[in-house]
This record gives sequence, structure tokens and C-alpha cells, in this order.
Amino acid sequence: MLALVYFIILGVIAVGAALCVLLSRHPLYGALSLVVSMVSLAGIYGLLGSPFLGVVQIMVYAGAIMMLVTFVIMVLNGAKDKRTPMFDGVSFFIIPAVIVLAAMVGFALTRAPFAFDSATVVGSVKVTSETLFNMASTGPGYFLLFEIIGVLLLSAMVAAIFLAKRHLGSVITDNTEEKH
Amino acid sequence: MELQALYIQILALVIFAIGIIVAISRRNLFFVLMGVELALNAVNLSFVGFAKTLPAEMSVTGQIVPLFSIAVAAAEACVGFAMVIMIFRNKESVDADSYSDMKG
Amino acid sequence: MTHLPLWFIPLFPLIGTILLGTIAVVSSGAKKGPSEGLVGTLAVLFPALSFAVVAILACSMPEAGFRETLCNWIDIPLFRADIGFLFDGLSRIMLLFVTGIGSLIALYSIGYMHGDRGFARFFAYINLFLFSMVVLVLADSLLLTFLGWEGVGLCSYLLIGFWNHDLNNCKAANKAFIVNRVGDVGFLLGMLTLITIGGSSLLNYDGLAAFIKMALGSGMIVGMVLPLSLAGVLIFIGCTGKSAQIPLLTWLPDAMAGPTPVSALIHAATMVTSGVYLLARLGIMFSQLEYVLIFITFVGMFTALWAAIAGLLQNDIKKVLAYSTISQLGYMFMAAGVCAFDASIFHVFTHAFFKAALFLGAGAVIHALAGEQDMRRMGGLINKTPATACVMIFAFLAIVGFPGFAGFWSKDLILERIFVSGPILGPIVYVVGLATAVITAVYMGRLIIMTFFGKYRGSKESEEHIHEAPAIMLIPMIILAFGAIFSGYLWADSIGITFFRDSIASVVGPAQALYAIANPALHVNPVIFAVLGTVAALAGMFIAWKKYSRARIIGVKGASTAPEGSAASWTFLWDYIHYAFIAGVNILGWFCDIVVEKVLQAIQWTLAAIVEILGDGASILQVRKVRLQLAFSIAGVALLVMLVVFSGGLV
Amino acid sequence: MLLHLLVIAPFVAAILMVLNSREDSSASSRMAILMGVVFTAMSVALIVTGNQATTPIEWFHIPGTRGPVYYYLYAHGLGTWMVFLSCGLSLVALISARSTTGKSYRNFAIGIFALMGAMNGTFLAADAVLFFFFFEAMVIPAAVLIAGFGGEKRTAAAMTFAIYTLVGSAPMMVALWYLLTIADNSLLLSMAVAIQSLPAEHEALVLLSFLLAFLVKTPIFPFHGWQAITYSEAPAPLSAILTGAMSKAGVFGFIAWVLPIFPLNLNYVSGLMWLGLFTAIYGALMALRATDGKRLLAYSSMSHLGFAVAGVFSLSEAMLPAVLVLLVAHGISAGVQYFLMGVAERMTGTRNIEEMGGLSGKNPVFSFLFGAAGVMALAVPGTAGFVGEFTVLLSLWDLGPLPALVGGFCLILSATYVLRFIQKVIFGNPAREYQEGTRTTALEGVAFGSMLVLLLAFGLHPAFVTNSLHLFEESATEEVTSAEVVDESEEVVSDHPMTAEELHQLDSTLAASGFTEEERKALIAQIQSVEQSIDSAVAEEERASDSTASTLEVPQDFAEAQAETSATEAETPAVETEKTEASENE
Repeated sequence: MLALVYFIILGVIAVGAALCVLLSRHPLYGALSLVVSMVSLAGIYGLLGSPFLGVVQIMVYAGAIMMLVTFVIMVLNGAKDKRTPMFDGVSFFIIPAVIVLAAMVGFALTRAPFAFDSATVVGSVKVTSETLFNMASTGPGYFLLFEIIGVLLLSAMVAAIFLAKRHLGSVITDNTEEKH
Repeated sequence: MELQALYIQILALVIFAIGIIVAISRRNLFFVLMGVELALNAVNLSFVGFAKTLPAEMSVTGQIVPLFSIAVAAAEACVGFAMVIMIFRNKESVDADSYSDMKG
Repeated sequence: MTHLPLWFIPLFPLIGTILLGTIAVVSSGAKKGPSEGLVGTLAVLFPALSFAVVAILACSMPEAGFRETLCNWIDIPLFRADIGFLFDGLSRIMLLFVTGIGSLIALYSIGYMHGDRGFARFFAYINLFLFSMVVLVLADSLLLTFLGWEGVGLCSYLLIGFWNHDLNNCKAANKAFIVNRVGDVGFLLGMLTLITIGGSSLLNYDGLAAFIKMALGSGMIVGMVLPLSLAGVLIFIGCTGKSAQIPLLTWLPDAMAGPTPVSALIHAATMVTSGVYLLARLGIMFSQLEYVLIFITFVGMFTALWAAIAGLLQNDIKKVLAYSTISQLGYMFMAAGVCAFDASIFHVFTHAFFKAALFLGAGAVIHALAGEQDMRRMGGLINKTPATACVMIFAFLAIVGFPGFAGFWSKDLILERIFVSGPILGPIVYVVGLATAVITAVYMGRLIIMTFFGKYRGSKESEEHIHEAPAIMLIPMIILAFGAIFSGYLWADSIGITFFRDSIASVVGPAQALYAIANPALHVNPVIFAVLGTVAALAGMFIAWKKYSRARIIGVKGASTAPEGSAASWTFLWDYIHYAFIAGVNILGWFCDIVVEKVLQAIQWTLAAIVEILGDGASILQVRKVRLQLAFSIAGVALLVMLVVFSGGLV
Repeated sequence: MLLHLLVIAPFVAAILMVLNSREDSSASSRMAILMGVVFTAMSVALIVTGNQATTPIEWFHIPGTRGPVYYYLYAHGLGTWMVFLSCGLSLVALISARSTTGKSYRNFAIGIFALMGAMNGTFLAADAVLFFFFFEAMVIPAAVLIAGFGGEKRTAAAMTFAIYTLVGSAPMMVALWYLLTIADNSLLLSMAVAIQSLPAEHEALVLLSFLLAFLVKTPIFPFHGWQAITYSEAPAPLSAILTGAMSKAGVFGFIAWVLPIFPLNLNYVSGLMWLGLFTAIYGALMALRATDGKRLLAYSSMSHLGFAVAGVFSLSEAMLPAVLVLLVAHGISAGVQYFLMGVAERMTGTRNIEEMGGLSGKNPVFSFLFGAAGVMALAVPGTAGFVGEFTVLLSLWDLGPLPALVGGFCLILSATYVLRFIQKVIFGNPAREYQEGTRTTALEGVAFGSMLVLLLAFGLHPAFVTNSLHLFEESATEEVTSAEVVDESEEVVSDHPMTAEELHQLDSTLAASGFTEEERKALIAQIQSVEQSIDSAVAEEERASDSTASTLEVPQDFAEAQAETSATEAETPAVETEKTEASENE
């Protein structure tokens, strides 16, 4: 019961913040609303028994990525799209379409029988990292994936440096930060 | 009344829909990227929600996948913003509609 | 018994070709050409060596001849051919005069071609020609003969177009090759017919003879006459091409564009007679084909008459000789048409001497006059170039059939054989032949008179330079002149010498015997023919003397040597007929190029345009905004999901 | 091993060429020519060692089909010579391109090697899908090379070429897929079996799709729209390869794929024969009117290939060696003519033959080669062209005098246009002042000269070429007779039934060891008959003989099929009987 209450509170905050993203005029406001939304999502993760994921969410998303976003927005000061309208014809075309799509999927979801398993384990750091770094040959082998993700991040960083290197050296240093 | 698995999915769906709407209907490139992030977040939430419906060992797996997806999102954001910077330098605009060089 | 290998004979000219060709190519970049002494020596040495081999072989030849199979050539299902040589009475005679006269003319050419830029190239071609000609004559199968046949055609092409900076020469060369190609395709199809009749062994001369004899023996020949006639006609078309008979004769007069020794060697003495040789070679087959033989006789007759008249109308000294050659070839075919192959080969033999002498003489005259070929600008040369004049006059007497000279014996023999061949046909053809002999005497007399008698009609300054030919040119001419006088005595029926007939009897004898069974000869006293022939020659000479020695021939300046007016329409009669065919091909080509191709392209581009329009239509959907495209796709997905959900598919 | 090398190594060579410096064209040319020599030597080795096959490797499985696609190469007389043409012409092209491409030589060589690998694959593939793969793959490097190194209208030419040939073979892809859904696997024999079970109208449709691809590639009359522009705009060395080797893929396809697979009826055969003859005449007439030298050569090769196709569909006994010699002769002579035309273009700066002339005085070595090449193209006896054309005429005469007569007319026309070409290019006086371009280099001269020598050698001793067919025809018939005797005796003895699976396995084993379709059918029919009962066995036998009798309408094509597919037979004589035994004892 209590969980439901927390969920409703966090969910409303998340959806509200998401709507703020949609409706805010300046990207900086949008970014801040996004942070709020992400933090409340992290709360839901914790509520669902995945505290590790919640922490990562806050650190990486709300921390690093959003930091990057705000930095870029502030560096590119001309980014305020005063000239361009917030919404145009396309927007009014897309909103009903997406709503219809979501409604359909939701309708399908309500028909699908699924429920929480009572015997779930809490995704604590220990459990998660044990599964993640299970190097046994019979294990799931996520460690390989993990390494590959590391390489991907590295190459993304290199690509970012390469793309943006001409003026904005400061952004590059930010990029390196968010790689944990 | 208890917290149902369905609620999590509905919430994820709503946030995903908003994310898509943001990504497509807004013309500012920053909003486009933020919309994508939002949608990714919703997906992660959906993963976690579904993970909880599985028995013990498998539910851990369901929580590891979002980790990877977060990492990929980080990489995407990194490259995406670098591209925004580069494009902005060329066009002096963050309007997504001004980029139409690919049209034949 | 051991004897020299037969392949020695073609080998020497081949070596000569390769050596001289290498010299020609290597020296082509150099400023100064290769040493003429060296090239000339090589050029004469190899034909002479070949002649020596032939002579040695000729002396030791047994009655049946030598046969030698060198190696396999083509071996596929349905068809098999070997490279093999056959040296018998017929090829002996042919080879002797081909290599002999070839060597003499090579010697003459050293003088004639002196100082020419393509000296080595010229002799490479000459050697290649001799190689091909030897292969043609020496081959033991039609296919190998065909190799030589096209080879000589190729050399003729190369030599006519020898001075290739002048496009007219090239055109004459092309014409020669293409007209010959028409004949060659006939030859090719003839060979195919033979293969269809009896397999590839029929291409072998011995095999063919054996086949015909077998068919005769078993009586199957009756059913085979029709396909064999087809083969005969097709092969004869090949012969008309090579030997310049109606209707494929237009190339020979144009071929005079080549150097004069070439005209002497290829277009008078050797190559053009290969058609006659082939008929004699296949005599045993032709002897069974009655209608084909009549056809050949008439073709020969008309050619002889037409070319003799055309010869009267020419002003160019070499053109006169060219038409004369065609006319004489007509005689040979007339003889072949009544299966008198020995007589026709005998005429080939004597003709080679006197016509070569005439051409070489004409060459000496042209050489003396620095390239002048128009007889209207000659005259009185007998004082300036007495040796040349003597040679030409002897050869003239030979060609008109003056008693005692070579032509007398051979031409009378032909006329006699024609007369006795049949009760109706024989006399008709004989009369035409005799009339042709008169005309021959007239135009040859005209040539001699216009060239050597009267007053010189050229420009004064050119008169200064007239000189007798150098010794290296005179020696071959004199040897040939001796041939023109005495070669007839190899077969002088009236005085009882039949050496020549006996020497080739083993080859053509059976065919003539077979023919004689079907067409028994009439018995007429041969003296009558001799007398009539002599009368015809004298009459012709008298007419020529009357008409041309008194008449004032006006020396023209700068006019072309081509005949004009009605003379032109007579001369170019067959060219006009050819033009009709050429025009047909051109119209076809035009039709293909302008109509069919354009229609095809129109279809092609219409299809392309339709596709393009469709593509443009589709690209309207390809909107400018990425977002709109995404929106479309999302709407599409939404529609799909709606469809699925409402059709109850998902649940 | 040799087969793998010939197909894969060119691609490796292409990649190796990338390592070369872009700037230093002489180093890359040395390397390219060296590798070209190696490939040519390998192709000669292939001819010398005779027919061989690789072990089939399962490659992938196309969805919806019944059997896997094999990576399976085999060499038979026709294919080996085509490979020789492709390697040899590529080598000469690499030599000849040195003077024209300059700094981009490296890229040119990469394209040539890729093209060569694709062509070798086409000529050696034993699997239909593999064949089709390479058949299509040829187009890409060729189109890229045209677009990169061609004349003024090169883009249009490359597009026309690519679209025409790809669209032409698109129906074939569909048809192939359709066939594969029926056939056991994509090898020749199982496809030939599969085609028997099709209704007539489907079979006609499949046949037409196959024909279209090869007709476009050859090209035959209504589908030649791409040829003139492609050959004239492509750089001359590439044109030489295109006409000398690539266009042979069309004729090769007729012989190696269409004839063995489809039981053609007489209407198709005579129709295609006349179409070929018509193309021959049409090409010759167009060549007569062409003023662009390369266009003239394009039409001339169209004429020759039309003649070759007519020869193929004469279906006479002498067809295969005749067409093979004709193809080899045409490949070399058309190739060398294109190379020489390229040199002429380089020296005069124009392709218009009306504006050329007088080269004989300026460059005697070149004009000697040019004239000699022209004469060889004329099919003068003693050259390979003559042997080819004469024997093809012989095959045509099998069908009657009229086709041969038309063929003869074609020979006359070919003399006309070749002589006109020679006269316009090297004789006469120069029509205008040329800027002096690069002359023939010594290496080029040697390369062209040796091609001419090859033509002479093949003309005087065509057994060099025809023996490669010959050898295994004889050994194959021996094999077939002996093998069949053995087979039959064992068939009679073995009396235990076989399952469908076993039959299928046997079928593919036989296919892999290169049995012809007829033999295989007969074998299976026998096995099935044994399987059922003695009584029904007789009926089955009769049915089988009936079905063969129905195809006797055109007996030659099966003879051809035998000649083609017996390629692999001679190689594994003992193995195949063993395999049969083994599969029966199961």
C-alpha cells in the first residue's frame, strides 16, 4: 500500500517533469525538468528493489549526461530558438498519432497477464555485480559485453573529440568525465 | 491495493510517449536529444518492471540490461551533442528543419 | 626412296618473310632504310632456294608423285583435316613456274623498287606471297589450298595497297580483298557441301578422286550429281573471284595500282591462275558435272570477249595488260569448261611467261618515263629503249598467237579442243574464241604501236630523262622473253612434241578420259585450226597497223587515264552491277543504323523515362523534413497497431 | 587448390594493391603486372592440368529452398579457356594502362583484379547460386572502372551498363530462386531434374528468364543497347576485357547452364540460332557505318558473338569445340584490337576514325601490329579465327544451307568493315595535326605481339584448344560405359528398399561427383524400381525410357550436357562407384 503511494507520487513527478520538458521554451529549463524526471525514476527503481540501478541512474543520467547537456546549451548561447516556434504543423500531427499508438499499446498491455514475482531478489550492488562479473564459463557472460561497452564509450569519446575539436575544447574535457 | 506490475508499464508507456513527442514535435535539436533520452529512460523503466515479474535469478538479468542501455545512452549523448556542436557551427541554427542536405 | 621433304619448298619463302619482315619492322624507325644489297640478296635467295628444291624434286619425281602428311590440323567431331602436301605432275609444273618466275621477278624488283622507303617490306610481302602460293599449289586438301588461297589474296591486298599513303591505292586493295572474299565464301561453302556429301575426307584430293571413282563404279553418281553440282558451282564462284572472271572481275584492273612487278607476278602470272589450277585439280569431280561445265565454258567465253573489247578502250598501259589478262584467263576457263585441263594448264604456263614479260616491259617503260602510265603520252620509245621494246614485241607476238611463239601453241590447242568438244556448242564457242583472238591482236598491236612507234608525245623535258632499264631489270625480262618464244615447244602437237601433256597426264588424264567417254571428240584436221589461228592473229595485227599507226594520237595533258563515255560504260559494266549490291548493303546498313537502332533506343529511353517519372512521383513523399518523415512512420505504425488490435489479432 | 586461388586470390590481390602508395604509380604497376603474370601462369596451369573440382563446401541456405548453396568450383574445357582469357587480357590491360591512367593506376589495378576474380568465379562456379553471384559481381567493378576512367560520357555509360545488365539478370534471379524451391540443391544436375517436373508454361517462363540474362550479357540483337556506349566510353584496356572475357559469360551461360538444364524444343533452338545470325548481320552492318573506332569494334564483337550464339544453337556435334575456338579467337583478337585502338586514341587524341589516318608513316611498329590484328580478325586461314568460323559454319551447315549462307554473308561484311577500319586508321595521310601522345612501349608491343602469335598458334594447331574438351570426352564415355555396367549389376543384386532420404542422399552424392542428369535419373529410376517390386520395375523402366524418348527430340543438347558435366566425371572415376556402393549398402 505504501509502495503504491510512493509510486503514485514519484510517477506523477516523473510525468509532470516530462511534460515540462515538452512544454518548456528554453532548453535549459527543459534540461532541468529532465533531471527531475530522471531522479524520480531513480526513486521508482529503488522502490522496485533495484537500488544499484537507481544510483547509477542518478550518477550517469542526472549527473553526467545532464551536466553535459547543460554545458553544451550554455556554450552554444544562440541555442534559444526564439525564431522557431515551439510547435508547428508536424507537432499537431504527431501528438495524436503517438497518443493513439500509446493507447493501443496500453490497451494491449492491460490484456496481457503478468504480475510481480514474489521471490524476486533485491538488485543490490553485490548481487548485480556478481552476476555482471560472473566469469565462469557456464555463466551469462555479461563481462564480455561490459568490456565491449567500455570500448564503445571510448570510441564515442574519440568520435566526439574528433567532431567537435575545432573550437570547443572545454566540451571535450567534459566528455571524459562522464566515462566512469 | 498493491502496486501492480501493470502500473509500472503504464508509467513507462506514458513517459515513452512523451519522449517520442518531444523528440519529434520540437524543432530545437536539444529537445530532440532530450526527448530521446526520455524515451530511453522509459525503456529502462519498462525493463526493470518486467524484470520483477520473473523468478529470482532471471530478475537480476533484467536489471543488468538497463545498465548497458544507460551506458549506450551515455555514448549516444556524447556523440550526439558533439554532432550538434559541429552542425551548429556550420549552420548557426539548432532548428532541426534547417538540416535537409540529404534530400536528393 | 628418300627425297627432300616437301615442306622445304614453302619453308624457304617463310623464312624469307620472317627475316625480311623483322628487318622491315626494326629498321622502320631508323632514318636510313636497311641496306638494299642485303635485303635484295635475301629476297632473291629464298625464292631461288625454293626453286632449287622444286627442281631437284621435279627431276626425281616418280609417276605417282610424292605425298607427305605433316601433322594434324583440325580434329573435332564431324571434321578432321591434316596438313599434308602433294607433289605430282600438276603441282610440279605449277611450282616450277611459280618459284621460277617468282625468283626472276624478285630480281627485277630490286631494280624497280630501288630507293623506295618500303624496300624491305615489299620483299617481305613478295616472300609471303610465294609462301602462300606454294602452299596453295602444294596442298593435298582443299582446306590447306584455301589457306594458300586466302594467303595470296591477303598478299595481293597488301601489295596493291603498298603505297598506302594514297587512299586510292587502299581503296583498290580493299576492293580486291572484298571481291575475293565473296568468291572465298563461295569456296568455303563449296567445301562445306562436300563435307556434307561425304565427310571431311572428301576435302582431300585423293579422297575426292577415290570417292568419285567409287560412286561411278557403284552407279551412285546419278543421285549425287545435284549436290556435287552445288559444290562445283560454289567452288567455281571461288575461282571466278580469284581468277577475275565474270562477275567478280572488277578488282583486277584496279589492282594495277600496285607496283608493276606485283602486277606481273601476282595479277598476271601466278595468283590469278590459281582458279584454273583448282579446276584442274578437281577435274575428276567437274568431269561429272555436265551443266556446271557448260556454265564454266560460257563464263569463260563471255569474260574473254568482254575483257578483250574493254582492253581496246583503255589508255593506261597497265590497264590494257590487265584486261588482256582477264581475257586470257577466259580462254583458260573455256578450256577447263570442255575438260581440256591439260590445254588450260599449258596456257597458264605459257601465259605466265609472256604476260610476265609484257608487264615487266611495261614496268621498264614506266620506270623510264618516271611513272607515266598513259599511252597517249608515249610513243617512239623503240629508239630509246631498244631492249625493252624487243622483249615486249616478242611477248606481243606470243600473246597474239604468231606462229612459232608460245601463245600460238597453247591458244590453238584450246580453240581446237573447244571445237571438237561438241557438235553444237563447240563451234559456237570456237567462233567467239577466234573473234576474241582477233581483238586480242588488235588491242595488243595498239599497245605496241602507241608505246614504241611513232613520235614521242610527252613533254620535252621528260624526254631527256628516258633511259634504258638497268641490267638487273633487263636480265629477268630477257629470260622471260625466251620463255615467251620457246615455252610453247614443250607441247607442239603439230611437230609431235607432247612432253607437257605427258607430264601432267597422270593428274588430269583420268578426268579427261571420263569426259571423253560422255562427249566423244569430233575429228577435224588440226592444221585447219593452226591456219585459222594464224589468220586471226595476222588480221588483228593488220587492223591495228591500219588503224593506229597512221592515226594522229593527240598527246593529252593532265587528263585522267580512265576511259570516258561509252567506253566507260562498257569498261565499268560490272562495277555498276557491283554498285547495286553495295548500295543494297548500304541501304540495309542505313536502315539498321537510322531506323532500327533509333527505334530500339526510343524504346529504351521510353522505358527509362517511365521509370524516372514513377521515381519522381515516389519522391514527392520524400519530404524535406526529417521530422515529418518520422511522424509519417509513427503514424504508420499507429495505423498498423490499430489494425492489428481492432481485427483482434493481438489478444 | 588452383581453383580456389584463381577465384579468391584476385580479390586478395586487389586488397594488396591498396597497400601501394597512391603517388608512386611505377611501384604499383610493377606489383600489379607481377601478380597479373602469376594469375596468367595459374590459368595456363589450369589448362594444362585439365579438369578438376574442389570439394563442395556448404555455404549458406537460402530461405524457402530445399538444399544448401555450395561453394563448389569445377573446371572444364570451356571454363578453363575463359579463365585464361580473363587472366591474360587482364594482364595485358594492366600493362597497357600504364601509359594512360597515370597516378590513379593503383585504383585501376584494384578494379581490374576485382573484375578478374569475379569473372574467374563465373567461369568456374559449379553451383548455380555461386555462378549467379559472380555473374552479378562482374558488373560492379566494371561499372566503377567505367565511371572512373572512361571518356566524356562515362557516367551515362556506366549507368547504362549497370542498369541494363542488372535488370537483364533480375528475372534470372527470381527464376533461380523458384527453381531452388523445387530442386534438391543448386547444382546443375538437380536443377535439370527439377525442371522436368515443371509444367510447360512455368518451364518456358523460367527458360526465358535465364535466356534474358545471357542475351543481355552477350549481347544479342534487341538487347544490345548498352554495348556500344559502354565499350566506346570505357577505357580501352577495360573494353578489351569486357569484350574479350566478360561478354563471353553470356555465351558460356548458354552452353554451361541453359543447354544442360533445359530440355529445349526445336522452336527455341532455331529461334535462337536465327537471332544469333541476325545479330551477326546486324552488328556487321552497324560496324560498317560506325565512325567511332571503339564503337566499330563494339559492333564487330557483337557480330562475332552473335555468330557464336548461332553456332551454339546449331547443336551440331562439332558445336562445342567450334564455339570454343571461336570464342578464344575472338577474345584474343578483339582484345588486342581494343588495346591497339586505345594506343591509337592515345596517339591521336580522338576516337573518330575519319579524323585519323597516316599512322603507318608515323609509327610503323604500331601499324604493323594494328594491321596484323585486323587481318587476324578477318579470319584468314591459319589464324584461330578461321578455324573457329569455319567450324561454326560447318555446324550451321548441319541445319541446312541457308544459315550457312547467311553466315558466309557475315564473313564478307566482316572483311568490309575491318578493311575500312584499317584503312581509315593507319593508311592515307593524317586528317589533321596530332599532338604527339605516348607511343607503344616495348612491353606493350611484346604483349600485343604475343597475343598475335597465340592466335597464329591456335590457328595452325587448334588442338591446343580443342584437346581440353576432347580428353575428357573420351575418358568420360569410357567412364560412363564402365560405370554403368558396374552400377547395373549392383542394382540388380541389391534388393533391399531405400528410403526417400537415402535416395536424396544418393542423388546429391552423384551430383557432387558430377553425374549427368540422365544417368542419375536412370540410376534413381532403377533403384526405385527395385525398391517397389519386380513387376512394377518393368513398368518404371519403360516410363523412364519414355521420358528420355520425349527428350530425344533434341538429342544434341543432352550430348552437350554430357560433354559439359562429364568434366568432373573423369576426375573421380573410382570414387563415384565407391560412393554408389556405399550408399546402397546402407
